[in-house]
Amino acid sequence: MSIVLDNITKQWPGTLALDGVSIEIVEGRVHGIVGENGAGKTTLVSILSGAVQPTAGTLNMARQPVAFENPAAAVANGVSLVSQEGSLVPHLTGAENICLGFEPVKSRFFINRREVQRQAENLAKQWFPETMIALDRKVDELPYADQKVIEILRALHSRPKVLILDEPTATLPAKEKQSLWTLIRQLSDAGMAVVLISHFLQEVIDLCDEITVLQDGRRVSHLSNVEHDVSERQLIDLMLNRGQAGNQDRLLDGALKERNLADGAEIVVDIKGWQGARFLMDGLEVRSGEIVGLIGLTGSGHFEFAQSLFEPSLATAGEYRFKSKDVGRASVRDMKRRGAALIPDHRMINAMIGDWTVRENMSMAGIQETSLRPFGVVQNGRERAETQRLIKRLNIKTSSTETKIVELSGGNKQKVSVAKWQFASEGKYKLFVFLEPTEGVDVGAKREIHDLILSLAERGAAVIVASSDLLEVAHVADRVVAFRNGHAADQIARRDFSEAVFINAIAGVTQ
Amino acid sequence: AKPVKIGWVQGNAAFQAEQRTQDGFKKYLTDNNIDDWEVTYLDSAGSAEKVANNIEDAVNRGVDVIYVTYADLRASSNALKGAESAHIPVYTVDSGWIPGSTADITTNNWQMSAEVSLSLISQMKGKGNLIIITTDKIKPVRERTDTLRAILKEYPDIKVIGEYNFDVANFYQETLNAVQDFGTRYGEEIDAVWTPWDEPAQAAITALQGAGLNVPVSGMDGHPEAIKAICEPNSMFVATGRQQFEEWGVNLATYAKRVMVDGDHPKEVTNGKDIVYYGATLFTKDNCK
Amino acid sequence: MTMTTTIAHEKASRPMRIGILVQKYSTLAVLIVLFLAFAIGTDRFFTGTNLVNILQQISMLTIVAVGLTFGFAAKEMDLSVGYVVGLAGLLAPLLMVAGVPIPLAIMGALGAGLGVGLINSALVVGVGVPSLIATLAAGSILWGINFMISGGRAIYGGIPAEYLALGQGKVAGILPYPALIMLIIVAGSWFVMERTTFGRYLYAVGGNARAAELSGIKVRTYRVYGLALSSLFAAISGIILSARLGSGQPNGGETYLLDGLAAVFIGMTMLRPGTATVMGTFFGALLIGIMNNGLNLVGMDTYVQSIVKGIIIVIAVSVVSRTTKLKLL
Amino acid sequence: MTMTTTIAHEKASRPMRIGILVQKYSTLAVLIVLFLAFAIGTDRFFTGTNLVNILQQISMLTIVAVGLTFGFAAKEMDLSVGYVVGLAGLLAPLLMVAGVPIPLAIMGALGAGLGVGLINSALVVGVGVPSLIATLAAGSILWGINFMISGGRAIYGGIPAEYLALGQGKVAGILPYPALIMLIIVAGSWFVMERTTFGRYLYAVGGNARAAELSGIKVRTYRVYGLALSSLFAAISGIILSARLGSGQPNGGETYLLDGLAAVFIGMTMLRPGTATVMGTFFGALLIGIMNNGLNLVGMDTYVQSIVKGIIIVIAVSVVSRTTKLKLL
Ligand SMILES: Nc1ncnc2c1ncn2[C@@H]1O[C@H](COP(=O)(O)OP(=O)(O)OP(=O)(O)O)[C@@H](O)[C@H]1O
Ligand SMILES: Nc1ncnc2c1ncn2[C@@H]1O[C@H](COP(=O)(O)OP(=O)(O)OP(=O)(O)O)[C@@H](O)[C@H]1O
Ligand SMILES: [Mg+2]
Ligand SMILES: [Mg+2]
Repeated sequence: MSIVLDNITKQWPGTLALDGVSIEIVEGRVHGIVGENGAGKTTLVSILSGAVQPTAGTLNMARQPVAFENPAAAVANGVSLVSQEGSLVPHLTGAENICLGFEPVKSRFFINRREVQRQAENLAKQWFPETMIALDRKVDELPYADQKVIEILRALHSRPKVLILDEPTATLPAKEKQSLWTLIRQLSDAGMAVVLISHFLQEVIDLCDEITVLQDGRRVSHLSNVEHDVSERQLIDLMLNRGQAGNQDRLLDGALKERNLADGAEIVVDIKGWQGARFLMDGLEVRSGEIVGLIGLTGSGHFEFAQSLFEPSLATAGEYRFKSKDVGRASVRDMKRRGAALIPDHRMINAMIGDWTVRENMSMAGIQETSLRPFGVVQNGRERAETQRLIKRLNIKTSSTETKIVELSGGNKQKVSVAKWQFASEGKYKLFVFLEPTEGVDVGAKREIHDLILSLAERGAAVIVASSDLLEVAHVADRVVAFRNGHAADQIARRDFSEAVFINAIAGVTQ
Repeated sequence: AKPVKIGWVQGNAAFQAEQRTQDGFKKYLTDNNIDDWEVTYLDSAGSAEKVANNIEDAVNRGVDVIYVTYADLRASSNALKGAESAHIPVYTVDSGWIPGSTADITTNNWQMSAEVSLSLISQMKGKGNLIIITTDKIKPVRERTDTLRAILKEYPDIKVIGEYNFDVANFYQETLNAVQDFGTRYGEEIDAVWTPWDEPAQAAITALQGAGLNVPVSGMDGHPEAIKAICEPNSMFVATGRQQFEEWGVNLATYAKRVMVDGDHPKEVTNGKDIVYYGATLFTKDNCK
Repeated sequence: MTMTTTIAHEKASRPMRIGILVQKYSTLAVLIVLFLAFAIGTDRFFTGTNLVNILQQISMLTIVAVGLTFGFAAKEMDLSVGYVVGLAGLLAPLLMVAGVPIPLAIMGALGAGLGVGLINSALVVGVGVPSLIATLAAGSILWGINFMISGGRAIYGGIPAEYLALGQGKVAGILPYPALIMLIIVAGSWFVMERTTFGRYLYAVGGNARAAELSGIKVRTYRVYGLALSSLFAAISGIILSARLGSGQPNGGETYLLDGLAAVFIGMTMLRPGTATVMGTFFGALLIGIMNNGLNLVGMDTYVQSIVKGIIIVIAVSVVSRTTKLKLL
Repeated sequence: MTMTTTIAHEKASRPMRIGILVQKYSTLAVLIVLFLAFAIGTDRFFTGTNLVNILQQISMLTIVAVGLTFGFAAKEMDLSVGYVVGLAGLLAPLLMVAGVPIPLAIMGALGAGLGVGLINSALVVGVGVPSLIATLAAGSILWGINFMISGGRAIYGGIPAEYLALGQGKVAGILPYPALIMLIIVAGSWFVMERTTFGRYLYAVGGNARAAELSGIKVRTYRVYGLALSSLFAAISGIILSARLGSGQPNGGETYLLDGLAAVFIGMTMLRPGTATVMGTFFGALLIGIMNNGLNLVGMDTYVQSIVKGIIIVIAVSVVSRTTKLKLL
């Protein structure tokens, strides 16, 4: 049995996420989908799994047109999705989540609890024999990786004919990742169709029988019989090849020039034995004007470390001197006052207030600067003018200062998140910590954000960039620290930057 | 004498009548040098169900006598069965007698309302426009209102131009607002306002004053504040009925003493009567000297 | 390094387990301490009659609160339950006084309750009005209806003895019917919520609506169930109330909303912190009932009782709150 | 691609803008329609005296509701306000009867209200008890205290005339003091919430506590402010209430909780859907006040009024709900 998505188009308010994409999912084969952030991968599989309805185009199953009005319909037709964001019911146990919607019952209504546990354990034993997960614990008490495994088991529980995995390995530790690779091979050997979305290109090449490359919502190429002769380089070329635009974003081995740092620049961040629940950094110095990239697999601690530079309470031991002064257990507020700024990841969760306007979000951290003391009366005119200035400075695309932030695209939201720290505070902040600075941001905006990061450094700030986008780190960073399993393992100088070096550094020796 | 244990179930502790009955009861104890009685007050906050629960708990607690004041006993018939089988006498005030309770002390509300209502009607000289403020939620108040309506049948020249039925929990504010709105609606056309007890009467007067009106208002209960208001020169408060709340408290105490200390039969202390009626005396400006 | 991570994890788990125990049972511990204190403090408390009495006294409240629990499980809050209690408690007596046979009168009252629940859910699930507003407005409407159909008066007389037995009779002379009905409802609801797919799906909808949807659960339907059951249970409670009081009271159920919410909230601090569970709610109602009864028996003044009750609730909930981040809505 | 985005955006924006207009003003439209209907339906409605009356009638409710708005802005719900109204409304008269000078008595009552707010916030922000539970328990405690300090009786007599003037006097013989105080409080609160950094930060804490924290805002402090102001405003309302009633009533404020919530909820459907704003709350209270007054003037029966009010609220909110996903808590 095969599923054909024919000429699928998806128009979101403001974004054309898919533009006439066709793909065919065939039983017994692993179908890889690759593309940059925002290329439309998730949207495509959301349509395939009934979670999103296409604007145009058809789905055919065994040559018959079908419509999946909701995920239930897709599941009933044998299509199961392991979604990118993760969706488990927090207060149910692992076993209960695995069987959710398909509980084994006694006399129709009554859940056979022993059977739930047994089925879940059997599935776990069958597909992840190496992994021990307490399936009788509530999932919100389990580590993130275990939760991901449970999600995969849940998708398998309904014995689907098509299994869709949207970036399943991003958050998996090595052992589970190995098991998942084995699993994918076994499933396709057993005749199941598997759709795999992943940013680990070598993994895609190794596992997939065919690969579809998406770019800006369009299918730009399709490799129908992937043998091992396809190289990562070729795949990257296919993903990034957009004619004129964007070429300079590519990672060119050996062609990187070191930027000159001013001699004797001030040491902004000075760290020794800095340790938290999930990271350990033996020592790091970051000078004014310098950009340090942090890379690692998800869960390897580089994000937590970066965050702890702004939120020192996340660390449990070690020494952190900021502009030569000991930080101790300073609060976020103190760090802000001393001149540190954070542009967090998941901006809608950590940085923005969804139903506020661009102006209100932009002035959130600096509004007191344009207000009348002592009562803090907001001067609307000054607030608006300053917002206007930053909109121009950062080239933010918004119809006005009064547009709601949710109506902006990801990239423009992200620019607001950066602009927030320049609101009437130009030059005040000496350290900028970026987490996933271009999460869900399109290519054009991505470049502008990169330029912004560079300009911050040029104007004398120390910058930390923690990102899972290796190309991005290569582009902006002066040097890179790679994290493995919580530990700052390697430092890589700019002249040694290459994707192979990066991947080796974050994955350790290939297992 | 052995100390008497009393469970006192209050219909709604916030009623002033409740307080005055307690005052009478306490005065009796002081006057008779009784200081070892153990009284537990259980408020039912206006809920018929809580009255039943409180009676049950009092029975379980093993009190000697139960008082129920200003509640509606008819929702507690089952709880009273418990008291009866535990041989605990239940004396009630203004709560309606039903089988299972020993005796109820109450004002004859029909008589009281008849006197007060007629007094107001005579102030109106038997004609004009009347506003009625009342509530359906309290039994004695319904009796008072029904009496008024019965009397009005004989006064075809009196027209009821407005009625407001308030929620007991918020009676003061609601009366104030309603009378204010009647003032807006009818202005000088209003000739008198009838209210079911003294505090709504005060509220009505405040609203009428605000609207610049001066019309007779009646209340009932005869609380000291009302008596004082009636006796103020030029006040709109013209009539109330004085009930003998303190006297009832004395009665409750006497009954308990006679039964528990003197060993009289519970029925004997009311001369075998189920309902002990007290008359209310009409109080108007004429009584002020 | 994988080692380190794992070890750190193992280490974390022991205090976590104790934490979980504290979470699950601190409110329960307060309940038990209270029970023992009363049993020791007053000899009338720990007697068969009194314990049965407590069960009877909490029965109506518990049934309403269990209904609210269904709503909470689906993340909907029903502020109209008190007035539904009143409606059903008036309708059944009114119908019987009008000559309708008992079973039909009961069906009528239950039907009215269910009807309210369905209208609420049409507004909430269909139109998208937040349940807090829809049920607040429904409460205002029902209050008016209750007083209109009763003329503000309690409905007395003409209620058949068989009906009254429902609220006043006892099984084998020991267990009052209201308590029996409550126990059956609690047990049944517990079973449905914990042991059937229905309950599992209701919890899933409240726990993570998107996950539920991806698992093929009809989210909207289950939100309707939550609100409908909440009203239906309030109607059951109203019927028992009118049988127990031997009369239909137009404002009979008004106190059940706040007390019912208190029971659910207290329950949400135990067993599965942050989740409304049937057993949690039952223990919450039991805590309220034991406080009311015990403090009455001790002979504590109503006003002091109210203060003491507030303090006990704060203490009970504080223990959990220090260890868990509770989100009630 | 940027082009496409922009164009698609422009396209989307027209129906969206209308949508926003509908969102912002549908409840307001209902208010205006109602106003016109009453003005045309009854000639006594649209007169200076009556409009002033309406302002006076809603003044205590509005002040409580504005207080609740501060709490809601910080995402905290205060269920104890009704009892704080009662507490302040008793304390001020009690103190004055005991011979304390008026300003000190007022300060005492305000201080007590603020104290309650601070205790609530110690429990909520310090210990982590959810505000719904902490303030529910606080309500129970305060109820007991109110009845204890008053002995259950209303405090009459011995209240100085100057104090009574606060509730019963008029400025220039036209505008009653309660209405004046309310207007000042509404204007002041509006200014603080919309035009100062304080308000901005409070909204930020309620809008997204994590984002606020990472922007250097003292989240915990602002949650304390929200709860403290909510109690303080309830105390102000209680003082005016006792001056207006000429007495301290132990259960004087109990109805303000539900009515206040209704005002806030209705307000949350306008201006900025999903956010409690001072102006929204004021319009919500005004809607309630106009309904009460207008229906009284039309001569509608109390019970029917309650039904009609519920229906009007549902209609007003339904319009917004169809276009916006409202989350109240
Ligand atoms: N619910 C939505 N509403 C509006 N736009 C959306 C929505 N979901 C996705 N988009 C937009 O559609 C485009 C495609 O997004 P999609 O999530 O499919 O990308 P992706 O290839 O999965 O990216 P990633 O690699 O980051 O997961 C993006 O521009 C995104 O911003
Ligand atoms: N409510 C909305 N109104 C108008 N446009 C919207 C709305 N929601 C999303 N969009 C459009 O959809 C696109 C992507 O939005 P989306 O929220 O998915 O961004 P994102 O890149 O995933 O960012 P984030 O990571 O912050 O969620 C944007 O171009 C935006 O203009
Ligand atoms: Mg994706
Ligand atoms: Mg996104």
